[in-house]
Parts: sequence; structure tokens; C-alpha cells
Amino acid sequence: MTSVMSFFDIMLVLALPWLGWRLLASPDLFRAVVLFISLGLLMSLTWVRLHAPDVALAEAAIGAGLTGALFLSALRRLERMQDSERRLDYAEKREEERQAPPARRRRSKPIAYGLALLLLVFFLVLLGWSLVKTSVSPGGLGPAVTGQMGQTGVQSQVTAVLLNFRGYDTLLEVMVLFLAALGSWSLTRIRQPLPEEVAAPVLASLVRLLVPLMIIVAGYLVWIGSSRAGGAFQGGAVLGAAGVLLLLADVTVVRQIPSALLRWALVLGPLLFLLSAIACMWIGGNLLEYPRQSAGAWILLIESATAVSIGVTLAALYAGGRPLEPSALEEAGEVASESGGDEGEGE
Amino acid sequence: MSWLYSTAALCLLCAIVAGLWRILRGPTAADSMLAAQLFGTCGVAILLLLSKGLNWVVLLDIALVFALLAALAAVAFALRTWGGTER
Amino acid sequence: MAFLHNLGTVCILIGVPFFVSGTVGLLRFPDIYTRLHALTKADNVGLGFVVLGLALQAEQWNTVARLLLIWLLVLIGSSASCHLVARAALRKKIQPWSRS
Amino acid sequence: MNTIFLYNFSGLALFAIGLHGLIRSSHLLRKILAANLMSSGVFLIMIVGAYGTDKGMIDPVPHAMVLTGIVVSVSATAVALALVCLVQETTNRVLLLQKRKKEQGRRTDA
Repeated sequence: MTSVMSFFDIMLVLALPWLGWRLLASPDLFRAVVLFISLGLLMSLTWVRLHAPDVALAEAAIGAGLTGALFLSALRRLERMQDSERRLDYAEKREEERQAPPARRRRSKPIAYGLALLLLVFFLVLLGWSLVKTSVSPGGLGPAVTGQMGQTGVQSQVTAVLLNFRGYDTLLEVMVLFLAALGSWSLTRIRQPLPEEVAAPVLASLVRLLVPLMIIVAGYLVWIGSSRAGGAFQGGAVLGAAGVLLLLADVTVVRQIPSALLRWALVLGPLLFLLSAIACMWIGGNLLEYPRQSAGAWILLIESATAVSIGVTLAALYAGGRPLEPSALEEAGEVASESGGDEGEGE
Repeated sequence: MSWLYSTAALCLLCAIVAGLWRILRGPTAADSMLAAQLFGTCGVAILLLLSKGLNWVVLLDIALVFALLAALAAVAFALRTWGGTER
Repeated sequence: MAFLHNLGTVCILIGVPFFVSGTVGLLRFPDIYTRLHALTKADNVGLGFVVLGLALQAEQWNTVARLLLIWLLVLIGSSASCHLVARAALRKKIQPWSRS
Repeated sequence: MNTIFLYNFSGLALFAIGLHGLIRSSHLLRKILAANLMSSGVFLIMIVGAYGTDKGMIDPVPHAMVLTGIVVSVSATAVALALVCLVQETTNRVLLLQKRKKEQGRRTDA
């Protein structure tokens, strides 16, 4: 077993950087994105190998699913905005050739490139040195966490760290997500969805089957998070994937969600988290110091609300812009398909 | 008997790494996407085998999430990147 | 019990070659439609045999149910997405390969 | 133990490749990919640090940090992608500014 597993290790160790290298070296952007998706998959296997099931769950949902969908849609949007005759494949290469004749490029580059390479090597040496020099006490903070587990109200160590010991970190992190959604909403609006093409019946039934299952699994992950791998982030990521699937299928129900509801769902998690943090102070502890007896319930409540918000945030980030008011445009749905970026067509 | 699971998992990992070649080569974009799709399934199988081999139930949850989301990227590709309106 | 266990081992040993042949098919077949064909064999049959083998060896019904659920999900997801990819390929007027 | 230590170098290599790509590539989308690679490398090193101790004793704190890191990086990626789309929409190009000057120069020539 062990010798076979070390083959497994070596395979992964070699495949990851190679994949990264090919990804950045490939002339075709689309291929780079697909390689990136496979990299996410291999990363997830790596997390499993390194005994980090929580991280593997999150990576499985985000790295292998959501990020890929994000990049693929962005690629399409970028491509649609470019000249119509230019193809996706090698678009970038041609652009580069068009903009700078190779001879001139060669002349101007070497010095800057050499400097950058030097900096890179310097960084690497520094990093490798610090990696070797850093001494980790055996178990790290593991024993400390194990010692205090009785007070947290949960059985999963990672969840205890996330929501109890370092609750303020997670609070701020949820705020970061919220900010990201705000940023994306203030940047762009979702534009008119594409003119409807012939709908794929298979897609509709796929959505009908998968989306409820995804929601159930998300709930399961949040629930199981108190005792095993799982939790708000993983549940939220799966929920976000369900949202993305709905957006992809362009389901009419999604378009009709009132904007206010969406906004409240976005705010729900951060707000509840913040309120409960303050409530803890009011009850008579420090910030985020839950009462001992009911700590588990507090955590579950916060986690459920956060999972909903994370899911909605991820879906909104995928939609990539502020939803239109339903009154403003009767046709354009509010979480209408991202493929809005096609004014090239309208103009 | 646990060598069975780890060896099988190793074979599947080899299959993934070999399949990377198709992504790099694939004449059309869809070929690369298909390879990624195959990786998803291989990943599920690896996780299932490891969960038995290491006797670790959590891996079944991860495999479940994999299986749920495997279709997402391919659907996004077929509808957004490649399909959709004519180009 | 030992019989079931051995049967499960055989199933896993049958299943893994399907994955390998799926990859080989992906690498060797001439066009996208034939590659789709190879891919679905790995998805359905390969994973099916692995799941069957593991289910035969499982100690609890709970695990069996989960394994089956995972297999069903992969079946649904892969068949739907392969259909969509093939549809998109046909729309783009990619001609199926023919020996000529 | 030793094979586990190898993952460190994998993480380092990912980080380096990502950094190189961030500097070298001119397409904004590729820069985002490179930044993602860098973050993957950092996560890998952190998780290996959590593992590289006794068997069975695993430090949950880096796991929690990486977990939040993954979610933050995906949201950052999404915002960055929105920004790239906006850049292209307004300037009609996705390559870096440096090249734009050259092109403009040539355009005036032509």
C-alpha cells in the first residue's frame, strides 16, 4: 500500500507543476482554461491525499466546478466582443502578432525579461530557504485545538476553528465575499440576455433533476459540518453551483426573482453573523464568544445563513453584474444570463 | 487486500495524466472539454476506491460533490463558450 | 461473505480497464463523436463496475446507497453534458468521421 | 514522510510558474489564471505544513485558513474577470497597455 501510494504521490507532485506550466504556455486561451479545470481536479485529489477533506470538498465544488464555469463564460464574453471574424483559437496569438512585429519585440524584451527572471529566482530562493528554515512544532496548533474542543459545541475541528476559535476571521471573510459581490454589481449591469435559441430539452430535465439534489446536498454538508468535513463554505459552494446551473439554463423562474429578495439573501449571512457576534457581547462575553451550552446551535444558525449568502453571492458573481429591475425591463431577467456582454451584436 | 484499491487508483490517475495529452492536442475545443469530463469521472472513481482502501467515509461525500458538479463545466462550455448563437 | 468480497474484487478489476480504454479511445479515435463514444463507456460501464465491486464489498447498506447515488449522478451528468456537447458540435457543422 | 515533503516543492514550483506567468503573459485573462496558480501553490504549501507532523495528528488551523482562502480567491477571480470584461468593453483590447502604445503608433503611421 505505502509503496503504491508513494507512486501516487510522485505522479501528483510531477503532474501539478507540469499542468501549471502547460496551462500558461498554451497559445490557446480556451485550452488553458480547460487545463485549469483539470488542475482543480488534481488539486482536490491532492487535498485528499494530504488528509484535508474539508479543503478537498471546497476545491471539488469550487475548483473543479464553479471556477471553470466562470472562466468559460468570461472567455465567451471576451471573444464575442472581439471582431467577429477572429476565431477563439489563437486569437491572442494573432493579436500579439498584429500589435508588435516579432523583430521589434525581441529587441525590447530581453533586459526586462532577464530582470524579471532574476527577481523570480531571488524570490524562489528566499521562499525555499524559509520553507526549509521554518520549524513547525509537532502537530502545530493541533493539540491546542484538541484540548479545547469540548467547549466549542461541535465535533469537527476545522469547523471549530472556523466558527469558534477564529470566528472573527470568518466574519471578515464573509464580509470580503459580500464586498466582492458589491464590487461586481457596481462595475457592470447584466445586459439583455441572448435572443432565445432552440431550448435544449435535455438541459431542462438535467436542471430539474440536479438542482434540487444540489440544494439537498448543500443542506447536508452544512448539517454534517459540525461533526465531519463540510460546513458553510462547502454548502454555499454547492448552492452557488446550483445557482449557476439555473443561470446557464436560463430558467424563467430565476428571472422573476424580485431584486429585493436577492439583495436580502446576499445580506442575510453577513448580517446574521454580525448581529450574533454583537449579541454575544450583549449576553455577556466577548465578541463572538458564544454561550457554552448553546454554542452548537449558534454555530449551526450562523452557518446556515452564511451558506445561503455564499451560494447567492457566488451565483451573483457568476451572473457578473447588477440585476436589472424587473420593472425597468420586462424581458431582461434580473439574474439573466451572463452572456450579456454582447453589445457588439446590438450595435 | 488493500493494494487492490491503491493500484486501481494509481491506474486511474495514470489514465488522467495520459488524457492530458488530448487536452493539449485536441483539434477542436470540444475534444479538450471531453477529456476534462473524463477526468471528472476518473476522479470520482479514484475517490471511491480510496475511500474503501483508506476506510475513510468522508471521501464518499467528496465524490458525491464531484459527481454533482461534474456536468457543470461541460454544460457551461456547451451552452456558453461553444454553443449558443452562431458565430 | 468471502465470496461476495472476491466477486467485488473481480468487478473492480473489470472496471478499471474500461477507464483505461476510455482514455485510449479519447487519444486514438479520429473525431469528436467517436471520442464521445469512448468517453461514455468509461463513464457508465467503468464506473458502474467499480461501484458494483465496492458495493459488494461494503459493510453497510448506507454505503451501498451512497455509491449507487453517486453512480446515478455521474450517469445523469455525463449523458446530459455529452449530449449537449454533441449537439453543439453538430450545430457547428462538424462532420462525423467516415472511412474514406 | 519524504514523499509528503515533495509536495512542498510542487507547491513552490506552482507558485513560481504562476509568478512567471503573471509577469510574462500579456493577456489579462492569463494573468488571472497565473494568480490562481500562485494561490494554489501557497495553499499546497500550507496544507503540507499541516500534514508534515505525526501520523493522525493534523493541524486544523491551516485547513481552515486554506478553506477561506479558496472561497476568497474564487470571488476575487470573479471580480477580476468582470474587470477584464469591462476593460475590453471600454478599450476594445485585453492585452496590456504597454502594447497599446505601439499599436497606436502604428495606427498613426498607417
